[in-house]
This record gives sequence, C-alpha cells and structure tokens, in this order.
Amino acid sequence: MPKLSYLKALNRALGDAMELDPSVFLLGEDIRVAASNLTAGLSSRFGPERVIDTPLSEQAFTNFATGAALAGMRPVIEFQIPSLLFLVFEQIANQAHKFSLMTGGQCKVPVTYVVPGSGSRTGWAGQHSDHPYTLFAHVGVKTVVPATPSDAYGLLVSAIRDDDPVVVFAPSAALGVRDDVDFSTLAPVPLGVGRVARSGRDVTVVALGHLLQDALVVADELAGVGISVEVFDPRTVYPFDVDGLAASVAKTRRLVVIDDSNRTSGFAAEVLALAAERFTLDAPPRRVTRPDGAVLPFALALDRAVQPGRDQLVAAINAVLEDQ
Amino acid sequence: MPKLSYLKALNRALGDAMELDPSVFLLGEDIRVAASNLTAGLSSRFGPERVIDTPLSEQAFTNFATGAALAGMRPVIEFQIPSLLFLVFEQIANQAHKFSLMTGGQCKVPVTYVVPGSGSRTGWAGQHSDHPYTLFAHVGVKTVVPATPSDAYGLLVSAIRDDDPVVVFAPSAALGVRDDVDFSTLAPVPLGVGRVARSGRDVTVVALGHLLQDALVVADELAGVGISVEVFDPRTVYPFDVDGLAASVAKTRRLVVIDDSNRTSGFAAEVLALAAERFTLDAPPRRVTRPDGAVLPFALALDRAVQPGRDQLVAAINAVLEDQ
Amino acid sequence: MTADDLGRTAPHAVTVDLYRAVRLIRRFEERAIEFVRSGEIVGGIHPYLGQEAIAAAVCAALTSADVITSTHRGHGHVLARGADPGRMLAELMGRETGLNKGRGGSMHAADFSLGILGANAIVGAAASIATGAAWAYRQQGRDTVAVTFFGDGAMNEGMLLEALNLAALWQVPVLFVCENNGYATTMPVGSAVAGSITARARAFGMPAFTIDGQDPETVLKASTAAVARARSGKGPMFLECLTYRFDAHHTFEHRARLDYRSPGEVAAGRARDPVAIQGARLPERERAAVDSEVEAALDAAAEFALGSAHPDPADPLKYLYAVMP
Amino acid sequence: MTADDLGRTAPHAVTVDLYRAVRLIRRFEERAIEFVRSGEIVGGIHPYLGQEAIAAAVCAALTSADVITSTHRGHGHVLARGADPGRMLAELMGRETGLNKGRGGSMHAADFSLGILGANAIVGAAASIATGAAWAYRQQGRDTVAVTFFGDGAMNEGMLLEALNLAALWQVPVLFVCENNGYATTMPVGSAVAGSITARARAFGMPAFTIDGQDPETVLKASTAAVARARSGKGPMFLECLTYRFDAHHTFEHRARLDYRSPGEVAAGRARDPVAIQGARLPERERAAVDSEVEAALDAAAEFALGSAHPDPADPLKYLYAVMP
Ligand SMILES: Cc1ncc(C[n+]2csc(CCOP(=O)(O)OP(=O)(O)O)c2C)c(N)n1
Ligand SMILES: Cc1ncc(C[n+]2csc(CCOP(=O)(O)OP(=O)(O)O)c2C)c(N)n1
Ligand SMILES: [Mg+2]
Ligand SMILES: [Mg+2]
Repeated sequence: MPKLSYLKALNRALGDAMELDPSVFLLGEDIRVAASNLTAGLSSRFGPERVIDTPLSEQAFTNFATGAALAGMRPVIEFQIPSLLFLVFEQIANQAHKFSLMTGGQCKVPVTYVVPGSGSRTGWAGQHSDHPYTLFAHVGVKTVVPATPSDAYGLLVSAIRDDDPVVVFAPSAALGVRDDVDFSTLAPVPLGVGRVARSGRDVTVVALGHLLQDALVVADELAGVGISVEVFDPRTVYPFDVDGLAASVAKTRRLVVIDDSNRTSGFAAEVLALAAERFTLDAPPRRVTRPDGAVLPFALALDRAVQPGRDQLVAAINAVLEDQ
Repeated sequence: MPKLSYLKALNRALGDAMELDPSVFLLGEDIRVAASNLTAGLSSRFGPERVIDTPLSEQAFTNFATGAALAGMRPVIEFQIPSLLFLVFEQIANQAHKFSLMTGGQCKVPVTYVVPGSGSRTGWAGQHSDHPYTLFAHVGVKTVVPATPSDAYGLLVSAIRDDDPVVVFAPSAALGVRDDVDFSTLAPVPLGVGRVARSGRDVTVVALGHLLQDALVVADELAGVGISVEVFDPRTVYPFDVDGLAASVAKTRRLVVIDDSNRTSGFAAEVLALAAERFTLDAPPRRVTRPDGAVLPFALALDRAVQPGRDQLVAAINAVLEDQ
Repeated sequence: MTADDLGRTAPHAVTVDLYRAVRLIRRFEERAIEFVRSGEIVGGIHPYLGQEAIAAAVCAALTSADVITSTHRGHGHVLARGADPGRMLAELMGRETGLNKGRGGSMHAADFSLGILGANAIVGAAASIATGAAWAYRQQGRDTVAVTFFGDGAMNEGMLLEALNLAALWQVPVLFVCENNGYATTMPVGSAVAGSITARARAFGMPAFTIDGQDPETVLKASTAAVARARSGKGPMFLECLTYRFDAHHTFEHRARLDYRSPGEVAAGRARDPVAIQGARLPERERAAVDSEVEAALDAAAEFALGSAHPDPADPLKYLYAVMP
Repeated sequence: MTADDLGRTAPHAVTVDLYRAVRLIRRFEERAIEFVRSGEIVGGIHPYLGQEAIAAAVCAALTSADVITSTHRGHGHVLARGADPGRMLAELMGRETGLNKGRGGSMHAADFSLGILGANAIVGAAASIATGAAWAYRQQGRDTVAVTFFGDGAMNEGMLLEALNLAALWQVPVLFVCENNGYATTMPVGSAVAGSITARARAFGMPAFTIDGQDPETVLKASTAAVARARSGKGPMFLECLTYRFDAHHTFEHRARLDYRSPGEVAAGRARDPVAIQGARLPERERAAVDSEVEAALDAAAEFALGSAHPDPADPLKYLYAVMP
C-alpha cells in the first residue's frame, strides 16, 4: 500500500474539498508557494482566486473569512504559527463563534482554521511553540487534533463541511508521521467520535495528536512487562466523546491522560473532571501535561523537559496501577 | 462602621497604590471622566499624566504598558468590557507573560489588567458578557477574582505590587456589594491564598467573585434544613490555593464548585481534576457552570438561564449529599 | 474629484423618502429611550439621535442586492435598510418575534433577508466582515456592494485599518462610512486621532472625502457616487461624515452625568438637525403627513413588540451551533 | 524637509566604525548559517544578510541612554547595538552563557543592560512596546529615544498601525525604522501594501521619509537627524529604508526551494551590497585590518559559545515568574 504522510493527507483533504465544493477557498500567508507545504500544488490546480495570499493582517483576514462565510463561502485559513490564534482570538471566539446564536440562527459561519505545526517546533522557542487547543474547546469552538494521516484527512474534510467554525491543530511532531493507507478508504471522520487506537485491559490512556504515537510506543513497551494499556484517541477535543471514553474506562477502571496543554484547566483537567463526576475508578486518575504557565524555553533540553513525555507517561501508568 | 462598596474599594486601592508608588499609572478608555467609576476622582487627584485616556487601540496600549513596565513603571490598564481581553490575548499571554522567561530573567512586567464589570451585565448580550478568567489561569497569567470589598481592595493592591502581569476580574454582579469595613483594616491580600468564607461540616462549596454571595445565601438557606455548608473562596484562580481547599475537603469529604466559566476545561474542571487526583471524597464532586460554548443571549430570562445559579447549586449540594 | 462632483440632485420623491427615513429613526430612538426608562428595554441603548442623515441617505443609495454592517449605535442603519420597526423594537425588548428572536438585542440586530449582516458590539470589527462578504459576493458573480458603518473611534482600531488595506488591495466593492461625531464615548476625536481620518484611508490607497453628515441630500449624493463606483469595479471608497451625537453615548449616561461636553457645544451641535434640515425641504402639509404616518407605524410597532412573547428559557442556547453531534 | 537635509557627512572614524559594524554582522550571519548547517544552532535563523547598513547605521546614531526593539530577523540590530558576539552566538546555540541564558534563542535575543529590549517573534508587536518604553523614560525625566525596527510586512499589522497613532498623539520619542526588503516571507510588498508605506506613517501625523537602506552613511545621516529631533521633544519619525534580503527568509528555505524571487532579481538586489559600499570608503589596508579584527572577534565568539555549558534541564521554567507564591 502507498505511504501517506500526515501533512500530505491534510493537503489531499484540502484538494478534495476544493474539488467537490466550489465555495471552499484558502486564505493565509505564503500559501501560494506553500511555505508550509500544506497547500502544495493547490494554487496551480485551483488558481490564485481560490488560494489567496494575504498580507500580515491576521485580524482582518480572519474576520474577512467570517464575512465570506456569511455570504455563503467555506473559507479555510492557514495560520503559520500557533500563537497567531492568540492574535485572532477575539475574531474567532467573540465573532465567528457567536454569530449564529446572536442572530437567532439567521446565519452560519463555516470557517476552518488550520495550524500546520502546532506545539513545539524544535528550536522555535517561546512565541512559536504553543498548543492552545484547550482555549478553543473552553470557549466552545469545535476543536480537532488529528493523530494519524487517515484521521488528518478525514477530520479536516469534516471540519470544512461542518457548518460551524472549527479549529484544526496539526501538531508539528505529527506532520511527518506516515502510514500505509489505501487511498480509496480515505473518508470523512465525524467530529466528536473518538476511537480506541489500541485495546487493553489494565489502564486507559487518553492521548491525542502527536502524543498518540508516544502513547502507543509506551503501550508496546509496557506490554513487554505484562501491562495491558488501552489507548483512547478522542480526535476532537470539543465536542468530546465522553461515551467512548466511558466505555473504555468501564473496562479498565484506571485512567491516565497525556496532554500537551498546560496543566491548569487544560484538556486533561476536563477529562479528570469528567472522571471525577462520572466514572468509577480503582485508583485516582493521573495527568501528564505541560507545567502551569509553560513558556517553552529555546534550549532544546529545556524545551523537551517542558513537554509531556514518555517517561512521565510510564511513571503515571505505574502509579495508577500501584494505587488502590 | 462605614459601608464600603466593592467598586469603591477598587477605586481606593488604585488611589492608595498611586499615592505610595509614583511608578503606578493608569491607562484606559474614558478613565479621566471615569465612565465606569473605577477611576473616579483619580485624574484630578493625580493629574492627566498618570490617568491616561487612550484611543480605541487596545492591542497597542496593552503592549505600550508592557514597554512602560520594562522601563520600570507599574501600569494598570482598565478594560471596559471583558471581551477586550480576547482582543489583547496575544499581548498578554504571548508578550507580557513570556518576557521574563524568554529573556532569561533580565526583566519583569508588572502590569495589572482590570475589568470592572466582567460576566453578565444584564442586557448587554453576547459580546459583552464573557467571564474569561479561566483562559488566563490556563496560560499561567496570575488571575484574581475578588468577592468582597475588602478583598477587592487587598487583592488589587497586591496585584499592582506584584512583579508579574496580573489580571483582576471584578464581576459586574459584585460591583455593588457593600460591606461594613473599618478602613484602617484594609490591607494587601496575598495572591494565591484562599479563605473559608463560612465554616461548615457536610460539604465544601468552592465559589469565587459574585458567586460567593450566592453560595453564602444558599449555605444560609440550607442551614435551615440542617445542612452545614462550608464555603471556600479561592480568591485567585491562578495560583490556586490547593492546600486551603484540601484542608476544607478533608473535613467535609464532599465538594461542589460553582463557576461562571464554561464547563469544558473551566476553573471548575481544574478543581474537580485536583479532587480526582488528590482528595478522598465520599461522593463524586459536582460542578455548576455555564454550559459548554455559552454565548449569553440578550433576552433576560435566557441570559439568567445560562448563568450558574442558586437553584442549581442547591441541587448539586443535595446530589453530593445523597450520593455515596 | 471632490465630494461635490460625486452625485446628482435629489428629485422630490427622494426628498420625501429621506425625510421619512430620518424622521422614523428619530422617533424610533426617542421612543426606545422611553422604553429604556420604563424598563421594557433592559441594558440600555446607544442612541443614534443626531446622526440620522447618514444611515438614511447611505442606505437610500443601495439596491436590494447590497449588504451592510453596523455598530453598537446601530438602530439607524438597521431601520434605514428597511428592517421592520416592530421586529426591531421586539428585538430591543428581547422578544421571540424580534429580528434575532430576542437573542441579540440592540447591539446585534441583524436581518439577513435584507442584507443586514448585523450590528457589532466590538468597535472596528465589522469592517473586515463587510469586506469579506463583499469580496465573496463578487466571486459569486453578484453585483453586491457592502457598506460598513463605524465611528471616529474605530479609526484607531488596528483591525479596521487592516481592513482598509485588504479592501484596497483586492479592489473589493465596499464603502467605508465613518460617522465622525466628535467623540469615542468621552474621548474627543482630536485627542484620539493623530493625523487625519481621510488621510489614513487615502494612505491605504482609496479615495476618501469628508462631507457634511447632517444634510441627508449631501450624504446621498456622495454615497450614490461611491456605491456606483464600487459596483463598477473601481474598488472601495471612504466617506467621513461629520456629525454630532445629540444625546448620551449610551443611556447609562442619563444617570451618570459624565462631564466631557459643554452645554454650549451640545447646543451648537444640536442646532444642525438632520430631521429639521430635510424637513425644511418639504411643504408643511406633506411633512405633517409623513410625521403621522411614522407615528402610526411606530404605534403599531410598539403594540407588536409589547404584545410579543418572551423566548422560552428552557433552551437558552438554541442556535448556538448550526450542527452539534 | 527632505531626508537629504537631515544630517551631516560622516568623518573618517565614523566611516570605519560603520564598516566594522556591517562587516561584523555580515560575517556573524555567515558563520551562524554554517552553525545551522552543522546542527549547532537548532531551529534555524532569519539571516540579516544584505540589510546590515540599517542596523549598523541606526544604532550608530544612538547614545547609551537609548533603547531598541528588534524582530525575528534581529541579529543585526542586537550586534549593532553592542551585544557581545560570543554571548549572542551562545544564545543562538542555547547555552547558559547566552544573552538570555539560552532561554530565548535567535528570535528573542535581548540585552537589557545595553537597552536591547528584545527581538520579538510576532511581526508588528514590538513597535508598541518600544513606544511605551520611550514614553515611560520620558516620564521619568530621562533623555531616552527608542528605535523600533520592523519589516515591510509589519506595516499591515493593525497593532503596529495603532502604535504609530499613539506615538504621534503623545509625541513619544520613538523612531520607527521600516526595513523594506521587498518581501514578507514570499509575499512581494506590492501585493501586500495598498497605498504607500510612508503615506501611512504621515497619515498618522509623523514625518516619514524613504531612504536608501543599502548605504550606511545615508542611513546614518537620516537616523541621526531623526533621533535628534525625537530627543528634542518633537515627537516620532518614520524612516522607510529600501533594502534587499540577500539570502533566505529563514534557513528552512535552504532546503525548501520556494519559488518567489527570480535569479535575476536576486542578483540585482545583491549588487548593491552595504558591506561593499561602505568598504569602498576605506583604504584597502584599513579595511583588511578591520576584517581580520572582525574575524578574530568571531573566532573568539565561536570558541566561547561552543565551549559554554548547556542549561540545566532540572529547572526548565526558571525565570517564568518574577515571584511565585
Ligand atoms: C474594541 C472595543 N473597544 C472598546 C469598546 C467600548 N466602546 C463601545 S462604543 C465606544 C466608543 C466608540 O466610539 P466611536 O467609534 O466614535 O463610535 P460612537 O460611539 O461615537 O458612535 C467604546 C470605547 C468596544 N465596544 N469595543
Ligand atoms: C503576526 C505574525 N504573523 C505572521 C508571522 C510569520 N512570519 C514571520 S516573519 C514573516 C514575514 C515578515 O515580513 P517583514 O515584516 O517584511 O519582515 P522580513 O521577514 O522581510 O524581515 C511572517 C509572515 C509572525 N511571526 N507574526
Ligand atoms: Mg464617535
Ligand atoms: Mg520584508
């Protein structure tokens, strides 16, 4: 079977969405020459009217997309760096997100925001290494963090077809992931439905985005010492597939979350809160996250030390297995 | 004893801070005439050089304050509406917050951001009714939500003296709260130290800002039916006084959080996550919050229905007391 | 080209229509203020009193294919664009029959069936939304022009300035209408805007003119020409309309007594009244007929609004998402 | 007033100093690119090659009381302002001896002891920070002028445009230096900026000039006059320096082969080389002496940086807060 990389899958999703629906168009910085490769080939395929290079005016072009959406288009915006989402937080959380309710359902705002390269980018330091998916989930904007090439394809396609604003984070550390994929099986993946990426008995590990790979590696390792880890990939942070997780935890009765957000009120906090409210566990759940207030330092060893990693995950799994 | 209102306490804190430290100055929209009353009297007392009306340029004046702070000043910015914090999210979370670490400790950024009138303002609708304290706690900016006039005074004074950026939310529904206060007892209140606002045995209710009053009313009511509610006011969302809460919960072994954030990954989620990790409870904890993705509708009954309220709190308390 | 070259003289029917429009807005606002006082409107409003000529005349220059965006001070724009006064008032009262089903209120009134893409409570936000909509309609082959209204204060918002650039760069058919009423809340324009408002627009590559915003026919001439120009593919234009806010920034000021405009200044500002200016162009009897027509319409509107049901609080977040799994 | 009237001719010592500065930046960058290739610098850099005249000459116009802010393409500014090349290089290598103790890297290099308030990775962000700092120093009675460097692309960022207004409005002693190198990453300035860059600055009420950014002495003349003007209380000024980026937007481009500048254009751009222009003003022998001086300094810098310890990962968030309870 042919190999498909995560980044190429996103690119394919864009191309297929544009092919299928003439109202889809792309906006962003340096997307015609495709500096990030997300939009490679699309400008020549669909023309410069559907692949639009913008000036450095993130606030205006984000609202511009909202306006175009109100007029019936389906804009997709590429943001070169995750912190640009901070710059347009008002435009997404306070404008695009609120239009439907505030107008009493008169309109919809089907804009997709994509960050190809969220999280640490290895050496890009404090202002280029954020992973702010929790912020959007918290305000209630649909938020997607695919982990695999097939999901990257299927979730991006669904995001573009969705009639609400959707933010898609493509973690930098996942862009290079390659899978054997039968291209004919590529299909939309619904938002809000997680999946068991590996089945196990002893503990459920929730992992998303690039951390899914880490969780699977850890699960493999621990299988060698007789620990059976189930890995649950929620795929979307919001809406969150609580039923899917509940089914997994009902079996394992133990829970660890690995999450590239800061600890306080991060995605992992929500999962632990749901656990506290609803699940019966045999041991307190654990979370492996960035520390509170994390700013990724430039020096590589420091950057790595701030990110949640495999060793911490192993330690957390061992701890929940030892606890009663 | 004289009565002191919450808003007047904030005003007094500003005046005292400016009196004591000439590096403190105020920036904001319509603050000379004091449209919100926060800065009443300060322009004539300290002159227009220390009470500066800005054009509608929130992004630039937020960074301007960062620059002034780097040069040794202690700016205090008033934001007229909570959603303006969305507009300057980059400037706070990505600039002011990150300077200290990114420069290897070469500088500090002692800016205070105050929103006099956060949360629902009764009839101001979708874009003026946000309560985004969780967002700042999540990114690690010190975040304060005082509940009483004395705390409003003491926490704002501490925020201004603090060498890091601090966001102070003064909930709209708390601004009118008045207390008997011996002015000579007004003093700084340290950030990160909660307090037991009412002592009880059966359940701990965590409440902050204007919701503290609701929690106290509910506690009074329930005392009438033999339920003893302890009310814990964390005062700061970040840093959070987990030890203070732990001591309370060790006694009551039951926990309810009332929180004016959205549910997913809100402040209450963090408290429940901490509970799941660390506390031994006799019943699953509960949270009373805004619903996910909440946009406050204009019509008053809808606005009220979206906010966490006393009835829901009573129901949650009863539920944790019934659960085992 | 100067603003004077921009248009044509208004024939009599237009004169009457303009008068009806400014009179309707005037009386709607006066009644709305009463409803704020009586508590029927919760949260207050930003009255458009004094600025009526701008909304009335700019909207008179549009066709039904066109779209507008508005501001926190938006009643005039929404009414001038043809929204039903009863449903508008019902919106201000938070009723289910309101334009937005009571979910939006004063600062978010919208009627997409009339091309009203919404008032917006964030100063400076709507300009880029209007630009995007206008661009999109052009891509779809439609003949639409967008008008975005905003105040002098908005000229200091970065996102609005960015929008000027996008519009000029991509020659988007959008008309920027700056209502310079001298103040952003309490901040005089001279203390807030360095340089000049029209120079800013010109620096972004679009023609910009300052016109008398108190005379409906002046505004009509200028905006008709600007809209025609945009429709013909020549790109965006910018009109600075000099005006004066007759009343409070927001009705909270009726209780708060903020000291920033002298009584003399207010009196001078109120002296150039767009309703009086346009009214003087009509014979007394015709004017009186329009006045009672307007009054009757507003009586009916009030009756409709006051008699309308409140939304059902059982589902307060209805319409939050188009689809939610 | 034109840019020509702004200054004076440079005496010989200044000529040599300027040459040393441009040469140092040039060779520092060339070496840094080698260290990116060899993996000693992780994450890559935005090379300043070709733009050296601007940093060198503007910083030569400053006194030790002054401050600067810089950009993602900031090495030139930091070095020209006097930062130690060894500590700068150590920063790029993430070492504990780096200017920022290895916490900042290329895009955040700062040396507060020299008034370098930091490079900034967000385009357009630093202008308002510089404006606030300059204002604050003036309030404190200091004689400080702030210079903020940024690119042509930054002229489309709302927050920068807002900063121009604040600076002009409050007559802040800040000099805005726009390095127009023709591109924002791959976006030509003509496709991104409607109207004109200097017209924008003028529309915000400050004088603005376009100068040749490849000739260090031209830049020195203009910036000396602008700094003197700001220091004397006459408010901000804006200089658009026309320049050309000789190399990649970022070193990732060395592997990526983005197609947006023709070889002919690049060759023409590189023909006006600030190091050559300034070098031609020195006798051959003097130039050679400076060259070896620079080389020796950079050898020492490399040795220092390569020999420096990496930070201890045990406390990766050291310096996150000034105080944490
Ligand atoms: C971005 C933003 N900043 C501040 C406010 C608060 N505010 C609402 S209206 C207003 C003044 C607006 O002035 P202008 O643009 O001149 O319009 P006018 O009120 O005069 O019609 C302010 C400061 C806001 N709603 N949005
Ligand atoms: C606000 C923002 N938008 C986008 C980026 C990504 N980015 C970094 S540099 C750059 C181009 C900047 O162009 P210009 O201002 O002309 O400076 P130059 O790179 O030419 O020196 C872009 C788009 C960013 N860092 N910040
Ligand atoms: Mg105004
Ligand atoms: Mg450039």
